[in-house]
Amino acid sequence: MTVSTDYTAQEIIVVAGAKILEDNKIVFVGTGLPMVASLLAVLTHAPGLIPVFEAGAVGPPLKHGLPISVGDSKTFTGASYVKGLNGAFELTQRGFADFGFIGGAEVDMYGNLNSTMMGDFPAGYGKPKVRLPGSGGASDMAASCERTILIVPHDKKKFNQKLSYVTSPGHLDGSPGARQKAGMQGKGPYRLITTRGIFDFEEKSKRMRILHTFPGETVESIQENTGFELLVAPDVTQFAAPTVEEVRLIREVVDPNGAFVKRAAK
Amino acid sequence: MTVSTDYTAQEIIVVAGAKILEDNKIVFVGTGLPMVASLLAVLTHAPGLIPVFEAGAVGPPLKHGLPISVGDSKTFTGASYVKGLNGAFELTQRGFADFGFIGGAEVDMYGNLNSTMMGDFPAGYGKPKVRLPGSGGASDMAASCERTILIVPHDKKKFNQKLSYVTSPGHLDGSPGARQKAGMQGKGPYRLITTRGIFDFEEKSKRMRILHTFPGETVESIQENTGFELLVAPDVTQFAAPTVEEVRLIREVVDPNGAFVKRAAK
Amino acid sequence: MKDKRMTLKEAVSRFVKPGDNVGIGGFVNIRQPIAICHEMIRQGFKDLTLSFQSAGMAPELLAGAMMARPDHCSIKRIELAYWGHEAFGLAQAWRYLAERGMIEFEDWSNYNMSARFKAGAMGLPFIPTRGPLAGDIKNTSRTKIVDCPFTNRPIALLPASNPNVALIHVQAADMYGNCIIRGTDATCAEISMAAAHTIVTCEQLVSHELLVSNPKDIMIPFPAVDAVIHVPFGAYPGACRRHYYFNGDAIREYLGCIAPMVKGGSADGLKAWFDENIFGVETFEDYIEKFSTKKLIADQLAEAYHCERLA
Amino acid sequence: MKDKRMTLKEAVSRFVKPGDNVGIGGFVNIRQPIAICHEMIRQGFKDLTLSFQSAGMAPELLAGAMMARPDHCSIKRIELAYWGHEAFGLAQAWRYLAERGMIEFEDWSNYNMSARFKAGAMGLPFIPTRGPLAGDIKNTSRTKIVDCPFTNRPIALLPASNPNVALIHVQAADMYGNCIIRGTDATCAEISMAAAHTIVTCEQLVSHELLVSNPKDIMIPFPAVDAVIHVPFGAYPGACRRHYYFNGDAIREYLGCIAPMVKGGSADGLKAWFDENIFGVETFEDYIEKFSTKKLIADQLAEAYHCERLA
Repeated sequence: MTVSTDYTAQEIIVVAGAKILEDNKIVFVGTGLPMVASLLAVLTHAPGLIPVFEAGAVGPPLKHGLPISVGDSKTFTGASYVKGLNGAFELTQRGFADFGFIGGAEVDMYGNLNSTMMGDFPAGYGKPKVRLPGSGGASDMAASCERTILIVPHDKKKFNQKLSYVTSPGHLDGSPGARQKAGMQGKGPYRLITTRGIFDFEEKSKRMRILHTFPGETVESIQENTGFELLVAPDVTQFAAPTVEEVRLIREVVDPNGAFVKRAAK
Repeated sequence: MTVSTDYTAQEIIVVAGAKILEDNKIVFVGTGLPMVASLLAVLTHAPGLIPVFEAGAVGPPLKHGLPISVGDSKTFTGASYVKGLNGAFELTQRGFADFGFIGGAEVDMYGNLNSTMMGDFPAGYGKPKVRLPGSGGASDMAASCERTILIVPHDKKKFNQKLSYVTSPGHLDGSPGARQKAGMQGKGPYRLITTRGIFDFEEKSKRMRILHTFPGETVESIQENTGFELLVAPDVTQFAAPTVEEVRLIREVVDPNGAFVKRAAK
Repeated sequence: MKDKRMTLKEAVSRFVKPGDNVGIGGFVNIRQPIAICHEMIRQGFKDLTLSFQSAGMAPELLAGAMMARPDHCSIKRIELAYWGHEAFGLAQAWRYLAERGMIEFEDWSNYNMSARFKAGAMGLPFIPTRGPLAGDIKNTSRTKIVDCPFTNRPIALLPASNPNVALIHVQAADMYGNCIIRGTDATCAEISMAAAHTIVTCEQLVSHELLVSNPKDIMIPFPAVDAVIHVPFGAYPGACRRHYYFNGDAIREYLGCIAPMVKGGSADGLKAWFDENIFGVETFEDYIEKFSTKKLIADQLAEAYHCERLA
Repeated sequence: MKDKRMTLKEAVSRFVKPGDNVGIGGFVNIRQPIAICHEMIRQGFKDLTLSFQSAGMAPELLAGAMMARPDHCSIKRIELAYWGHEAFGLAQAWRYLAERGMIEFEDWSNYNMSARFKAGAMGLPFIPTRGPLAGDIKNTSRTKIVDCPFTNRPIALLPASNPNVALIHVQAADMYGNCIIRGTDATCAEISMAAAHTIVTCEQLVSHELLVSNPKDIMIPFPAVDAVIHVPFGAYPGACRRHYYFNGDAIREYLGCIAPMVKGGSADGLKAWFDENIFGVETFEDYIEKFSTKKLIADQLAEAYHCERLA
């Protein structure tokens, strides 16, 4: 279990994401790093993980490696159920997904995510400063999965008190029962993985809370790079750096072409 | 084209029903005599008829003969589309069915049908005098097909001013635009075939009107056996008795086992 | 995914409880859960609500059991579109129970019930349809007519149906509960996904790898299923695509045992039928054993002919 | 059923009109109607609304054409859930047009758009979903939040989407328009049934008898289809299950022609791409001819490997 010394920020996210996934659970997997983390989990401690992809595949064995799209043919071969988007989302709205695993570009202290636009809202909605791809299935997973796991690159400008746009609702304003009052189901954001650490949402206040710092980070350094006040768990620990074997798996087996895990420039 | 001399009341209904069906139209076919009439039409003047069965089959060639259920395996082989009930009815609600072809136990002058109960309504709904099978898909066809063709055995007690229960709405109270006001689609009842003749619904009043009398019947004899005043088309004609060939087809090819067309007692 | 195989006895005793709303799969006498109903009758049931679109023998057996042994079997309420047997005749038990006011019922249409199960399967509290906008179904059911907020035209809203337990017979399943359905899907996928629990019987119980060799054949996914039982002829004497066509004689014979009671006759014939065919045997396999091999083979061959399939 | 075969040129000129709402099939770069988009660009189009859940190259080509030749091609509005290319990068034309305020748009989610097409396909004016109950999608779209009349809990109502014309690529069709889809159905059936007209391109155009040999494979029934055109590689350089995997290089190369314009660069590269690949050729077949046979065969073999299928 030698510790890697040259892992990248994306690689530690992938390792952290994989470790949070529990074996035999149904995980609705968003595109990008969640796909990479899910495949790593299947190849390590969670061979019975049941991925759901929004284009329609439920429970594929992923024997042909990393899909580069959630509608990729690799997600269908050997799957237990294949309809289209309505099929996957109806099943999720019915409550069959234990986890939703999604990325975003901006997050607030209650785990609400933005993947729509950066700029002035609502005035600038029609002409945003930066136009992002849009919700995709993220807001549906956020509204209906039992719990969600979020991935957001950690940057002070992206960790804001107020989002430009709330694409995928988390704990909303953190008030008690806010999700249920709004008509949503599930417990909302469970974990957030960033480039600096792993966070949960404190049970009463629903506020973002540091659980684990990544190597090289401290509670203070993370707080400095966050645009709002973080809570700190009583027993914050350092998340172990990826092992050489984990990094090898990512680079050679899970994402050998660097489809989502970008290689560091040589 | 020798005329048959021993055809039964059900056989002339079947022949009349078949003749009303137009080639290449999409016909949502209810169980019983509508199935027999549709198969006869396919075997005679309407080889391109496209039957839809509520259990899910669209456009089967019916090469294996008469289905004895609208969910019969014979309706699926060679069909162009097979889902389940929601598939068939969604397609119909979308407006793809040119005709709905349905039976009923009781009818009023506006072509509203009852296949639910005989007795006192609403007081006796929970304990009816006679409990009938229920709507099945008839009320859905009535609400969404472009036009409907009805089959009802002609009996004074079954042709009533007021039905015990309106299962499948026709022209409602006959007032202008009544169907559209209620939110339904399609033009409603187009033809009614009984054991005594063929009827349409007069365009303005939407009231039942004699178009053709069956052999042995007159406008007067039909009126005598009807519990409300019938309109009479300006050019009422006698519907020709089935030919020997038509009767042979029904008895030997279409329904050789008498599944729906009962044999006269010898 | 976990192994959900168990005996029919175990499945019924674990998942069918007094007072349950029971969703019945199939369509009229196609792919009805006959074997499951036999086992329910053997074990007895109390105060059930039955929910289905169009059904034949499944409720006819459950209701016949209530008529023959009211101490052992009782139905409280039925939500339905059609109960009958098409070419094989009227539902005698339906007439008997309804005309005597012995059960509650709520009339819907085939699409209404199918859409209600679909709403339940989608996790929605209701679904809009056009079906019951006029006529009396809206007056005798929980339908709500509202003006569409987008078009201002009337539209009907139907409450979702979420049975406590779904009874489903399919052509093939794996041990995890993934199911393949041939011919009409009826509303089996919707009922299974809507229900809190689902019991599946299947003509063929096959390996997961074989079952998923064409994933698009799978109509019911494993998370919707709680029990999987291998029961060949599990929908007999109804029909099951690719396996057997109707045994109309057996259906008519059973209906003939109930018919006299509609007109006030005795329950003796019906009791004798249940004693011989259900209470007098241990399992559904013993009931199937009563049919002649010749007849079973003829029904299999008729179905193979309709399907244009070589074995 | 009637013969709906025609040329792509004829289909586009008959069924795509100025101001149309155009429903785009496929999912991101899977089974997108690329050949149809090429022909639309050659013929030119005006004031279109594009409706899709998640799309990649189809809108990227249509929007790129508007950026290269605004006199010839224009998009007025987009109703969407996601526009991007997943592993192949961001949608450059999306950034360009949105950040300059050059088009109207309405954000939804994948399930929102899929459900809106589904409502249209069902003949309903709206459909309830849970998706946009919180967050800003409900604030920037026509979503209506109401209290469910059965549960009194909030539920979102989404207006149906009924495009004027649907653009759909499938694996196989017959001349009547019955279509088989392999792998994800995406929302192609819903879009086709919702739309007033549907243009279908297919990898294989086969006899009706072969197409219906397993009727349950048919995902789009003939009444929903107006034009059927045989176009092998019709979704290329996107992927099409059982036929070919992504040509990521071609996707990235095209995106690379637009990217400089997002930062204010010139349209020259993009114009050159269109001149060479679309305006400079007569048909989509001529565009496919530009790829090396080696690369096309490699993409076919990669897909066969992922599908675990022998030819």
